[in-house]
Amino acid sequence: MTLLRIDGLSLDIRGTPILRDVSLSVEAGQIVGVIGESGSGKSMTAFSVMQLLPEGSVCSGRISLSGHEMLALSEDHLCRLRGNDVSMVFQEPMTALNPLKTIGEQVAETILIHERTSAEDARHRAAEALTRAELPQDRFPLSRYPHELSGGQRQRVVIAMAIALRPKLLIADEPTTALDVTTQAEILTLLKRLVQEDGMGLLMISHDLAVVADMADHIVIMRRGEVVEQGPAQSLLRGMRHPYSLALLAASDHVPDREGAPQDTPLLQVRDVIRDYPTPRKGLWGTPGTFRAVDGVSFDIRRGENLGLVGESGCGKSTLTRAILGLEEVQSGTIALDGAPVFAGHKPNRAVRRRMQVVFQDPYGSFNPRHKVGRLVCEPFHLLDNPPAGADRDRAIAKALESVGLSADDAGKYIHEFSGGQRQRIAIARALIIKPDLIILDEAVSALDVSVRAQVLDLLADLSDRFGLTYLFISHDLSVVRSITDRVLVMQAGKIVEQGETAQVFADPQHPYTQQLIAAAPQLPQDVRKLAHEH
Amino acid sequence: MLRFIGKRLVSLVVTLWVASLVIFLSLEVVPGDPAAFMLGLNAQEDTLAALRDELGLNKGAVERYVDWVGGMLVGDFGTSYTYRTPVAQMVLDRVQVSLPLALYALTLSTLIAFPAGIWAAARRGKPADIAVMGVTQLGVAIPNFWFAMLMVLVFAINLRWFNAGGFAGWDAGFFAAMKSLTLPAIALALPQASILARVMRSSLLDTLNEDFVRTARAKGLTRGQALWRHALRNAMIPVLTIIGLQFAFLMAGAIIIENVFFLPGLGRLVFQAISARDLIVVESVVMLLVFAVVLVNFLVDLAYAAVDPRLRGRR
Amino acid sequence: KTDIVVGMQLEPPHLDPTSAAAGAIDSVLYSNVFEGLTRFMSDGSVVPGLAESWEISEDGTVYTFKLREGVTFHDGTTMDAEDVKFSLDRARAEDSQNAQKALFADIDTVEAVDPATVRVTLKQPNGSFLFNMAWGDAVIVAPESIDGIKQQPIGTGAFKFSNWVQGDRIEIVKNPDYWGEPAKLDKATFKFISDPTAAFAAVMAEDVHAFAGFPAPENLPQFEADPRFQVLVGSTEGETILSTNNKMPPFDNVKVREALAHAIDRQAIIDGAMFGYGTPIGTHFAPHNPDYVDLTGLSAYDPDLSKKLLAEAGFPDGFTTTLKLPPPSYARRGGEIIAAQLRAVGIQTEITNLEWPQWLEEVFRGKDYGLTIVSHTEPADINIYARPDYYFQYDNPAFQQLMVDLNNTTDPAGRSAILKQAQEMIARDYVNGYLFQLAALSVANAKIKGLWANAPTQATDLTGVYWED
Amino acid sequence: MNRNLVLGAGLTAIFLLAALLSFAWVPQDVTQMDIANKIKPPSAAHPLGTDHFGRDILSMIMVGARTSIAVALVAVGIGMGLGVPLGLAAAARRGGWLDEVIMRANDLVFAFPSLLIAIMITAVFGASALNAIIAIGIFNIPVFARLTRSGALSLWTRDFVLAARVAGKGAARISFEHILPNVTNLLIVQGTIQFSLGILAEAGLSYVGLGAQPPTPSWGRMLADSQTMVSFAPHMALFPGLAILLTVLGLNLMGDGLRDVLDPRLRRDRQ
Ligand SMILES: Nc1ncnc2c1ncn2[C@@H]1O[C@H](COP(=O)(O)OP(=O)(O)OP(=O)(O)O)[C@@H](O)[C@H]1O
Ligand SMILES: Nc1ncnc2c1ncn2[C@@H]1O[C@H](COP(=O)(O)OP(=O)(O)OP(=O)(O)O)[C@@H](O)[C@H]1O
Ligand SMILES: [Mg+2]
Ligand SMILES: [Mg+2]
Ligand code: NI
Repeated sequence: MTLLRIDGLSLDIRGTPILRDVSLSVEAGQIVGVIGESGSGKSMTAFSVMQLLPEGSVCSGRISLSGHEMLALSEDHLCRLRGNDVSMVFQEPMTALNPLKTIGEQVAETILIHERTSAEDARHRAAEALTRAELPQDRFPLSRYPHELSGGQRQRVVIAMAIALRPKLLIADEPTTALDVTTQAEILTLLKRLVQEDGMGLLMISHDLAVVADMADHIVIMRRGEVVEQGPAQSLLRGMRHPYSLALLAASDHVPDREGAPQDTPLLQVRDVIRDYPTPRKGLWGTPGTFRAVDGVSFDIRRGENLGLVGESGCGKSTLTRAILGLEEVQSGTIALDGAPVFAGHKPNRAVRRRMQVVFQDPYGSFNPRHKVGRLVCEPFHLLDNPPAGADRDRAIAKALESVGLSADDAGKYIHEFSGGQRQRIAIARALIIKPDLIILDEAVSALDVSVRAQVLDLLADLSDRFGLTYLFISHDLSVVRSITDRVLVMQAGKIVEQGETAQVFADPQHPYTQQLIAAAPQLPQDVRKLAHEH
Repeated sequence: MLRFIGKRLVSLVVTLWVASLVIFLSLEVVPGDPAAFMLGLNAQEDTLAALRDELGLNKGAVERYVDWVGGMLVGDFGTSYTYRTPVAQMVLDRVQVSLPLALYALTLSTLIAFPAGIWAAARRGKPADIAVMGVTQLGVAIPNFWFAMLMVLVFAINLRWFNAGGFAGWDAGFFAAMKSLTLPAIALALPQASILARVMRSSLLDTLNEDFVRTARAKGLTRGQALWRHALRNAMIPVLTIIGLQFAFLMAGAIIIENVFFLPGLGRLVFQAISARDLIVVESVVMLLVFAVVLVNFLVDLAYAAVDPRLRGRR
Repeated sequence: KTDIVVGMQLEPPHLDPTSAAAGAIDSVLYSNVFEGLTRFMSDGSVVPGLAESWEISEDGTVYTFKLREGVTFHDGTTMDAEDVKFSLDRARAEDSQNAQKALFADIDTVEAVDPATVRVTLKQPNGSFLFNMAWGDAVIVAPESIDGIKQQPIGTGAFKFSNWVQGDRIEIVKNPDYWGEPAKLDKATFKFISDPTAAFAAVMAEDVHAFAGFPAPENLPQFEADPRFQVLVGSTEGETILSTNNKMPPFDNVKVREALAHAIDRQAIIDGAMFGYGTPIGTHFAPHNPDYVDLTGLSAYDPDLSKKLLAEAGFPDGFTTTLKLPPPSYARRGGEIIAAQLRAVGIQTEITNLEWPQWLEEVFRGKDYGLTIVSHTEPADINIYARPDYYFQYDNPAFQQLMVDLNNTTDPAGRSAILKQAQEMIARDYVNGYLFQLAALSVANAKIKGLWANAPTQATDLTGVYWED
Repeated sequence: MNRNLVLGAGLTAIFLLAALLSFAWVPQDVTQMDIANKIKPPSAAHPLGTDHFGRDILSMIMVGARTSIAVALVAVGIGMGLGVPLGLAAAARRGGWLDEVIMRANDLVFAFPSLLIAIMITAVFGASALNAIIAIGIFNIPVFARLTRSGALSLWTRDFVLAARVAGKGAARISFEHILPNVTNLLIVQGTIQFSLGILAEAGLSYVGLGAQPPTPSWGRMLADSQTMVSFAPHMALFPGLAILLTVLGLNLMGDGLRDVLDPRLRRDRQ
């Protein structure tokens, strides 16, 4: 019998159609991957199965879960199924747990809700579930609170909660998106193992084709609330027909064309940089300690070079960026652009600063929503001694916007009138407007959907060729770094552990950490990648 | 945890010290001579001088400040200029009215606000919610002295269920005393309950939107279970803050209500003392109230720590 | 029923009538707990108190008091001549804190001739000495009780002090060993309710059985209409006047003061501020006093005349002055009405509401005011006009001489003539705006008898009060 | 359109217009007394009756609205004028000594019982509308300072602020160019709430005789004056009480409505 069968599911939320005619099924022991870009309705499909939809939702069609018609069941009955027959793991591990309860309580709750059993027994079984989720009791006792765990560990608690009663179906909604590659790999392996052990069905939602390709037996591709294509993983990946699927495939392994080679003259020289953050004092009158976020980092960027910087979350990438930009003073070491220090006499050096710009990760947060695009784009003019005014200024804005593929008219609009990709273009326009020598891209494409990401990467490559720009490209996403950089630095806990030509490093990583990173990064199978490049 | 408490304690002491300076300095500039007030229209200059001498009003400001603070540290609040009794004794008498009144009002306010706020949040957008929101809107907007006036008119003068005011005293028995505090407590509690219910509701709605509530629902908890077991405790933090503020307000802010119901409470004591330029009483009571507020805030902070393990720090 | 709860607006700050001005002390203790050599009766007359009788020497300077026998203080000690000497000496001592020290100013010596006889020698004759001795500030206290007197008053009266819950009430109980006619009540409680609304509510709800000095005249008709209650309207010694700063221009000009007098409509003030309770006065003298002269005609309401006088005085467009008002409602309400009336003749007033201490500081002692309203409740106080440094700063040697003559005169007819002359003099000088005599307003349960209607001094004499069955 | 906003703005507008109208016209001059006609119930000549001095209550309420609104508005102005810059400064120097000093000072003000201090201030400096404003205004400062600081703190972590810093802008400039415009929503909402609290506070102070002084009419004093007469002239207490209630209600509803309309979270959902 089919474990989960969704038939002709349509969903409206307060009159807005969200899902149309979605059909898919999951068998016991099977992993079904759902991919699609942001807003395509992946999460809503999952919530429909759980019947945990937002207020004002109207479902039609059929969802049957091991014989239960979910759409026809009473709320009471649904509650009995949730957690027992079907469980769910969410994207954001940091907020998915109640901060005020111990992890033991929270896992045991799943059991106590569904079974009449003693608290003692529930605790015992909770410990067991946690152990199965690779949180052994000796290191992670039940009495821990969520804030005492890392993101990956929290996600394991959520998984333990979900599998405590060995449900028939587990729905995982982007369970690893917020995690580091290495952690992601561990969690994915855990999920796979649990599916095998318990024979449960797994509906795995992701926006990353590579993740799904690696895990799923069956793949469903969604777009704007519809299923555009689905089939067994192996054959689907190699025999995609729908243009959207093909585009998705192509974009997920995109390598922008670049020409022009870096010169030999170093543009930026970073020497033995150390950046300490004070930590709260210990005890009432104790001395404040320090936390070393950047620990003796040295490297050069040559003019016209694309340098990549990879490393896991918290390893100090952004801290280093801020130091290079002269936003914070470093404790020791020097940073110089063309020989001129960015920080002189405890004050940022304006002359150097105006030659560097930055593009941030979050296309939504990096603009003041109250200003018009024109004003936003020309903000770096503040760095100039004689900024252009009036018509000159308008011309400069128009030119910057046009160079990133937008129109001059867009200057009069507000930022909320643009999509994420367009916003990132505006961010690049802002960086370009004072014609800097060096642009630092801090996770500049991480928040974008694959197809949009491909466009932005192309744009960056194109601009670098046209204006002879130098990039410092920071990312935790190895595939991106690999596709666009000439040289790469690998950072771990504030230190550069390896650096070299990108191709060289990826082909033959020397440092164990680099090896681990590369091994953990999900990749499309070689033949599929080749296929992607043909389209 | 200890560090947390220690830090709060230090800031508590500093706040109190600065407060004592502010109070003393601001009352130094008060015009009006307590001696003149006490002796009235026909007093003679030498009589006034004699009295001023006895009251210690001729000493220098620094000396008086040191005397005052030093005295307070050992529980000696000085002697009232007009009443000629130890301030500590007067305050103790008044606290027997003000504290129970504040607690009574706070209890009422919580007893009304919690169910109302939770009910409204659970039925968001439904008639129940709209009704609670409407009533609390009115409750916030009604001047409480006006409401008190109307209550006296209805319940004391017309229906004669309650006394129009006055405090029966604890000697008269617990119920008699509580009865005489009932109308004032209701008048005080109404706006507080309205505010609290609104805070409760909005805080609960916020937490109901949190991811972990969704997680709980996915475990199979019903809407109600998720609310009680997961949302409520998380929603308590802003509610605790408000309760702390309200307690402080009720201790001192009941002046007008104490007047309407002629209760011998702290507020009225200060009010009278201000009128009589009995500065030592004003200083001491205001200082005491500041102390109460700071202490309550400190306790609220401790309560946060009790509710929220993140504040307890690592073990 | 032998107990009573009496409502009262102001609470005494402490319980020593001989070292504070607060009328509230007398309101609770006068005649109930403390007695003097002489005492006031409800009609204002002065009768023997602890002194059974007295003899006055020919020249009016030696008073020999014969004390009552068998009088004991509440602590059981006997009251004798030594106690009297102590009390009077204490009141007039160098470091005395007596608020009415002037009452004793003329005393030269006090001697205890024998336990039942006291001889007081004056420096000069004083026609009002017996009257002075009736004041609450002149009561006889026991020397050994002085230390605790502010909390634990010990007197000779028909009631003993029993308990004080500060901010709320004072209780007194019957004194079984009283020398005179014993009190009919066993217990009396004075309850302090400052808020007029609360006072109304308390009486209506019968929380208090009587309210002496009821603060809201507007509520009296309701009590009158209710058979449960009786309303007692009597007179007080309170001349309510629009005090004028006679030294401050333009009030130094008698024409301006006259204009002021004619601008005021007394009846409107009595109706508006006191809801009809109060007797119009035209000078600083109580209308119930036999020596009173009705001079209201001198300052009849005539705004046109007022404007004319202002123009003559050089203020055709009026002027602006200050009107500083102490807390009682006669002042606050009356002030608003007077401000409106003065505005009608062109005088603008800036109203400032003051608490008593500020009023004393700014107005009474600082003399920093143009106009103010206050009720002078001290009995027979026309002599204040002889004090040029008094806050209305009236400096008239003729009047001062008149007061000297008054003190030197003991024969009643002569005194009466001088008093009449004095009344007329200040009325014609328009020293102040004379508004009305404050009424004594009390509400009580209809079954209570024996309450004072009048208030010749601030007292709530309960010695004759009883419940009628 | 938001129901609360419309209802609240409507109510507020009525009283605002009444206050404005009173400058040009009132049914009867409120400085004129007519003792003969005192305490008359509502009639054609006096739609809301007359008070104990025979003044027209409708006129008194109209002119009184001026006082209430002016006092509350200026008090909020003081609170915002001082509180917002302090909050911005504290956020700009977050963690520094300036932040610490400002926040501790805020806590200190919060620790004082507000009504008592207001009474003290008016008792010390004399009762007047101006002193009432100052007394109410002082307690508005920490409210706005805290609100601004907490709003600003979350903004300081946003990338657009970092972008401005990359563009070489200083803390002061960023505070005014980027932070302030983004906290205005919060400030507007809090402003309406403080405004309504200000009206209640003014009423309370006037009720104990410490607000605006006669002959300036004020709602709180009208209530105080009518207090003893409630039992036989309820109209005297009813109408000023309703005026306070409705204005405060209107402002609160408006605050709620504005919050719904301006809340960035809700707005983002709508896009
Ligand atoms: N609470 C809600 N009310 C109304 N519409 C919603 C709600 N939540 C999501 N939507 C809409 O439903 C559509 C599908 O959203 P859904 O969350 O399923 O997308 P998704 O594929 O999971 O995207 P992502 O990869 O960003 O998580 C979107 O257009 C979204 O705007
Ligand atoms: N202002 C600060 N005060 C104290 N510690 C800080 C501060 N900013 C960052 N850190 C710490 O410094 C370390 C490096 O932070 P940084 O933001 O540079 O990491 P990152 O590599 O950019 O991570 P991510 O990929 O998550 O952006 C982290 O451990 C972080 O907790
Ligand atoms: Mg999703
Ligand atoms: Mg970073
Ligand atoms: Ni409040």
